[in-house]
Amino acid sequence: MTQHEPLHLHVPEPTGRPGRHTDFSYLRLSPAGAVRRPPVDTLPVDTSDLAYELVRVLDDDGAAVGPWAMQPDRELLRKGLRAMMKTRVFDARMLIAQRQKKMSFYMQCLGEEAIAIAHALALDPGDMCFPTYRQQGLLLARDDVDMVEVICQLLSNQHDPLKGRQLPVMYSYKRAGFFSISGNLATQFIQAVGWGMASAIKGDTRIASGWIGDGATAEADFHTALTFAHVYRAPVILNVVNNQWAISTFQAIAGGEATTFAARGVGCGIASLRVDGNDFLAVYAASQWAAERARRNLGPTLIEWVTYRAGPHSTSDDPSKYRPADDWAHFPLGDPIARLRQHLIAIGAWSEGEHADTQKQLEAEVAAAQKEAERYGTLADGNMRSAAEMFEDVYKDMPEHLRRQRQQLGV
Amino acid sequence: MTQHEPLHLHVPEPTGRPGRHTDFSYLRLSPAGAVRRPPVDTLPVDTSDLAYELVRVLDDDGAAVGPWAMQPDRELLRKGLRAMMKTRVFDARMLIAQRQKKMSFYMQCLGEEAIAIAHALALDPGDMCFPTYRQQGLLLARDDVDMVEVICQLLSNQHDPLKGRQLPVMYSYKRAGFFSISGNLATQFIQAVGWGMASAIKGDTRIASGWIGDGATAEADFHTALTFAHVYRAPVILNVVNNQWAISTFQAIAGGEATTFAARGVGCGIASLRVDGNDFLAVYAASQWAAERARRNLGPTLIEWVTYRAGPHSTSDDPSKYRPADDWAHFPLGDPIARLRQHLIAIGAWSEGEHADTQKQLEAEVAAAQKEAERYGTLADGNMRSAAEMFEDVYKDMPEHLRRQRQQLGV
Amino acid sequence: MKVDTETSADGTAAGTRSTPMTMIQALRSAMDVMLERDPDVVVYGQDVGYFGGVFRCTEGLQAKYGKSRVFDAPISEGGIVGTAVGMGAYGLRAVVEIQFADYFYPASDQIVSEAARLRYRSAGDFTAPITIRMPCGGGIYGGQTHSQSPEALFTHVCGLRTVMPSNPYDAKGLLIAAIECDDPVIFLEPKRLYNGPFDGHHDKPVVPWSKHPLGLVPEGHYTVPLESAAVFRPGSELTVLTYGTMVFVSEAAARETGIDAEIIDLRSIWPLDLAMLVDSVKKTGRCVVVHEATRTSGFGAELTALVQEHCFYHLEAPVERVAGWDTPYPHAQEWDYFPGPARVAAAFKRAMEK
Amino acid sequence: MKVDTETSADGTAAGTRSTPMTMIQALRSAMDVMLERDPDVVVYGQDVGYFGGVFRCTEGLQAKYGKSRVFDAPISEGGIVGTAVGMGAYGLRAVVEIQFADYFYPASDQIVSEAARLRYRSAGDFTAPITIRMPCGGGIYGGQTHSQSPEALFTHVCGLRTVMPSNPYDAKGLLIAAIECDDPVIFLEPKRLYNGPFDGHHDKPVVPWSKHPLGLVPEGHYTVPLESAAVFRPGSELTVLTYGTMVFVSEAAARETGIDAEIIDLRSIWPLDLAMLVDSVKKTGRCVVVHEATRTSGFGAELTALVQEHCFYHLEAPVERVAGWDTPYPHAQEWDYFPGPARVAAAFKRAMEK
Ligand SMILES: Cc1ncc(C[n+]2csc(CCOP(=O)(O)OP(=O)(O)O)c2C)c(N)n1
Ligand SMILES: Cc1ncc(C[n+]2csc(CCOP(=O)(O)OP(=O)(O)O)c2C)c(N)n1
Ligand SMILES: [Mg+2]
Ligand SMILES: [Mg+2]
Repeated sequence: MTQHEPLHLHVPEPTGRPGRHTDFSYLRLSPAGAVRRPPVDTLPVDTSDLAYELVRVLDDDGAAVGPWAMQPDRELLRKGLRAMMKTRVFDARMLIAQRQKKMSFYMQCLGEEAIAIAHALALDPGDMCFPTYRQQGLLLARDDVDMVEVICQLLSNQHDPLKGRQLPVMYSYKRAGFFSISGNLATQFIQAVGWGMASAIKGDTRIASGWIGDGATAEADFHTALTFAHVYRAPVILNVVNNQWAISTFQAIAGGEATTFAARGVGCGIASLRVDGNDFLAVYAASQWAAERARRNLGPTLIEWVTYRAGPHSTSDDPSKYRPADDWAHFPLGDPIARLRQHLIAIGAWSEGEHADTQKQLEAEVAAAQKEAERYGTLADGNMRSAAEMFEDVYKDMPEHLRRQRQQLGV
Repeated sequence: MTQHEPLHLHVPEPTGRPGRHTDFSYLRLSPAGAVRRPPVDTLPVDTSDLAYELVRVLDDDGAAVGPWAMQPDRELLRKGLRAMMKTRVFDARMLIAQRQKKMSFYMQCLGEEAIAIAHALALDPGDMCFPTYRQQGLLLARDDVDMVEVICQLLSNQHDPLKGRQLPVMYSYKRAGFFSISGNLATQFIQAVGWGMASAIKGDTRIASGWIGDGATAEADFHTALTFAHVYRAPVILNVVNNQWAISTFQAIAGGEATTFAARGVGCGIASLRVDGNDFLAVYAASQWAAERARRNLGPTLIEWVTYRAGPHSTSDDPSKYRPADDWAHFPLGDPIARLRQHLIAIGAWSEGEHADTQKQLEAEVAAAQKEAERYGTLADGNMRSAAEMFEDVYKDMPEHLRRQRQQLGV
Repeated sequence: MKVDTETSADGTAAGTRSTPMTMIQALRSAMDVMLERDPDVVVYGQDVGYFGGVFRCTEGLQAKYGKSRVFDAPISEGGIVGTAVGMGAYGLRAVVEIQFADYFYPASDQIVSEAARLRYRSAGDFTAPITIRMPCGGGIYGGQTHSQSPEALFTHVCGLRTVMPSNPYDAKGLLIAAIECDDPVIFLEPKRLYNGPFDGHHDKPVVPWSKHPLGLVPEGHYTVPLESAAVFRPGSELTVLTYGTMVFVSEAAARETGIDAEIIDLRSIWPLDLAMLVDSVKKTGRCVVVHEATRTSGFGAELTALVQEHCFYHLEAPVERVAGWDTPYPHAQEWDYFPGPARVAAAFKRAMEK
Repeated sequence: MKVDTETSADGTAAGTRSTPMTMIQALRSAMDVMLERDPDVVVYGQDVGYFGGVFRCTEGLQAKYGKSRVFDAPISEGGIVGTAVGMGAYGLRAVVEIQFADYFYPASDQIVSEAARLRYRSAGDFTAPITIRMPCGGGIYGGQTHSQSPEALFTHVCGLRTVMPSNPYDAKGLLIAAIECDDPVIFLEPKRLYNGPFDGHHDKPVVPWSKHPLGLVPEGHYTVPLESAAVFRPGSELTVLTYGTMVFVSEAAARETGIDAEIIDLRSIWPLDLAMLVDSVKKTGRCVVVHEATRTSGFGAELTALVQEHCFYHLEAPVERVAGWDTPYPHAQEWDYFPGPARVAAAFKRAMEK
């Protein structure tokens, strides 16, 4: 028996903290265009390299390069840019409304807009997303979702489609392929797999898309989703948004140190990609690849989207307590809106003027929607759904004991 | 939008079923001696190949070959063979006792003896195992565990150290480094990590060894254990015993199709090996390698032990309902006892005669222990711990309500 | 006879033949009927596919309906319920098995935070019409992890329905009602009753269901409505509120004490048939609540509270509770733990004395 | 004054200075004291390390005791409790935080099947002396997943201790007692009380703890013993059994109705101080049970059952329960859900009328 040194506990730390810059070299990057694009019927085990590389299309000059550069049509790209800008404008206004106490809470997706929006545009009607609270882009990318109604949810007012029951941002839009958001992390990831299994059981052609954050991958339902998706070859895209942070904890606390979240997929027998989440073209191409695999019954794909949570976790958070204040400015993958704009201008599909006009127009659009929504009430003015509705929808039909309780409340 | 074929659900099936032989080519094997042995300070990500290969030492002729052949001393090997034989004899007798209703239930480890026993011999005193119900070898490999007492637990009698509270086989032996077995699958795997973290926190040199079956890897605690072990670089060995079956379901239902359980470790950033579990020398060598990594603070190692559950799941199970009756006879990795015996005879450290004598002696030893144990009662004769003890150990000190209940029972 | 009066309002069982069935057969028949009638019904869980379940409740169903309707699942209760919720969102009705009720805990987040809350939080946009079957209860030397009765935990979770049949007839009718129900239903099966009514006298030979009138089960479709209790044994001196195995134990206690107890089998534990309970207690003025689960914060606490709230001025004596002790279910001392006829009889006597 | 009488028998607090503290500060002080005194104490959970917890309860502790004593954990409640059980088996005392009580469900298997059962199933060979802290309760517009009070579920699990303080003094003394206790303790912290006593009048300005006598907390080591309740307000007409936030709501109701209610703060929910409860109800003959958790199978059911069992012949009126409605905790209608002073007052009046 050899003598050993005393053991000690390793507790991972980010390289940067307030007052000390982050050294982003911990992020393994690949040059734009450098990563291969296998056929969609590749074997999961053969995606092993892709789980450690980084699929990128847009290079530093805004050119689309390499095997994942698929040249989606210009209208789609313009639509995507507009939706990203709309989302950012929307977030900014809602943050102000929250500070004005018109709503109790808000969560923005600043810096992560490309992921949800390019992904939404790569899906088909009827597909179902199981999002987290940071995929408002899935809704705002669509023309069939009324922004006024969305804001009414945030304001918990008379027209809140969720009857005031949910925290702001916990939307539910079945008709827009957007599953009801849960406050409990990760639960939707395995539900997405179940939805995909159901589609396969019924011989349907619709697919599911599940979402989770880097931090929440430590929850059981992440593992469960990978296991069930693999076992039954479910038609599902398993999206992991690695924005480097989970409230105050760095992605290494979730298990990102010296490995990737995509690598977990490969281990479970799932085709996996690691993709630049701030590169609209890469997101669109990878989402299409995964959707095609699912729809051709080739099974699930796990995609780790590498991005950065540019803002606070939520309106209850103050990131200056745990990370450098200007961290995002140094993040090597940049700003998704700036990058797509640069590309579109480079290919002559956009201009600085059009950008400024669009920005103005979107600001007006969001302001108008907010104004209309506020007519139906805000949390501050107490103009909300009646207390009697509190007792509905617990069950399909209200049991006697809830009737009695409603009566007792006198509503 | 292209037209797609209807989706369908993939439900994995074993190649064999009652009346139809198993095609074991689904098991990827490597020749003995073919797999490299990296230094113990290898990076987890660099063990990726090892998670798909199969570490083997004993070749078909019983020779120890390749980089993992470490020539442990002959006494240790003889001890190992004897312990394996003892375990098999013990299991056989306890099965009979169960059929005689002297105990309510039993679980054998037929065909898997090498794993627990070689592993136990590779650990140091003070290390702590967190076993499943199929690692009785960890106890029977030790000289300091009284077989009579072990049998008293099985018989739920007066001398049952667990006071009759636990199903047979759910032992607890803190002083022998054997954690209390839980009826709930997988829970011990993360507890092992916690124990290892505690050892690291205290600057100790003792390590933990957690155990789980292929089927139970689908439970949350498997994932949780990998995550925490990786994040904190816990000094723990994470053993996955892939005996191909989980009650009636084949390992593909647990997620073994077209991947390995070892590969899950690599994805999580954990050094991982896939090892022939029926090869005593391979088990010993791999266990030593992993123990050394843990003790040198290099972090966890996941080992998938490939073996075969030769008997029924438990005394409540009838495997002829779901798999070919003679499946084990065709399992390509053979019988661990026969293989070590062949090796020891080949190197002149054992003989047929010695084998027969040992067998007889062990049978007598177990029979004598059983006889003594039965003097303290069996489940059938109702000679058991008093009902009053039922109220103890719920809390450290008995609260008033339990005192009242004990009184009500009148004991 | 009870069977006839229980036939559901839509009368679909009328005209179908009745056959003697064990509870296992009755449950299998319920799933068979529903798989046949509704293409959106799927059945899965650990060992339920090829093998037909460790208690054989799904035997033959995979062969009959194919692997995409009846299949084996990984050992992950959380995954089983989580996928069922997702399937519910799609439009299927999943009927899943938790191998033993003792193993539902890894699924508790999906049950409590998801299945139970989905309709409410989405204001009806999504629902989880799932049925979660779990064998429960002791009496088979299963030790502390094969004997639990966790029903009380589910009754504290709004949005769930919790059901426990005590006989084959109710088992089939309630399981069909559960599968057809648009709310998530926790369906607890007292495994000690799978093969015959069990009155708690473990040392006496077991009577099979074929010898009991409630073992006669219609072959076709019928329901026993949720939220309806049954008077299992009418009586005038004392009301017993119970369910599952303890229905028969209570009957034995009534027989042995000669006390004319009215035994009410809740069948639906929550939401429940309060009117029947209250009427009975008002009539008898005495009440004993009996369950196998541990006593503290067991469902007996809620029943006791409800009775004293609704019948306070009719009660002649405190409501008595008979329950499992507040310890884990021990293995060897199983029959000291199990609240058998003697303990129930003693409570009857206490309730009558006062 | 209450603070003095509560000082633990060993008198360690005697002589140490008292300071005004919020409940957050008091909890932090308890952990600080125990990290200092006992090298086997470790503290971890989501965001509790560098950042100091989303409610700041562990602020500064990592800097003081180092990263191997106070650290951040992955977002896995099951892993947090599972490692704590393993650490307990090694010999440490882990104090872990579940960020919101609403998120304990993924840890329920480790809590119920492991921590609570380990001593019993191993006949004392291994134990799990862990403390699981969880902020609970509503009143902060947290919606249905940041407002739950799941205490009743824990009380049904034998082997667990469940505790809920209502003020800084008790919070520190109880947390130290919990950490020193060799049993697993669920330590619920009513987050609405973190910064000041809250009487349910959400439209009135909040009074800080510095203005309340129970906000005066000794700096050193002391304990408030487990299983001991406190008479929060003596009275003669009616007994109120309650804990956490509802202590202050009940006090407001007493003030506003003028009913001389004796308010008992359970502090230890289970196992509890039954004698104090029973004595009070026998004295007043009337009882109202108040909690924020949903009503059905809430801990109020057990309290009601205990009271009617032990005080039946002293009760002049049925025990009244005031609780959260049996719905999820809604976001916008939070104050219609919260059982505020008006609802409690109405119950007082009902109890007095009969
Ligand atoms: C089960 C559960 N545990 C804890 C929380 C509290 N919580 C809310 S968000 C969050 C961080 C999630 O981080 P990540 O998954 O990386 O997503 P991101 O916020 O970065 O998008 C935590 C811990 C929760 N909502 N649910
Ligand atoms: C949480 C939980 N779910 C289900 C079971 C029932 N069960 C006991 S053993 C077993 C199969 C385990 O298979 P595996 O992990 O491969 O171990 P093996 O029996 O092959 O050694 C099952 C499903 C359980 N004990 N605990
Ligand atoms: Mg994140
Ligand atoms: Mg197995």
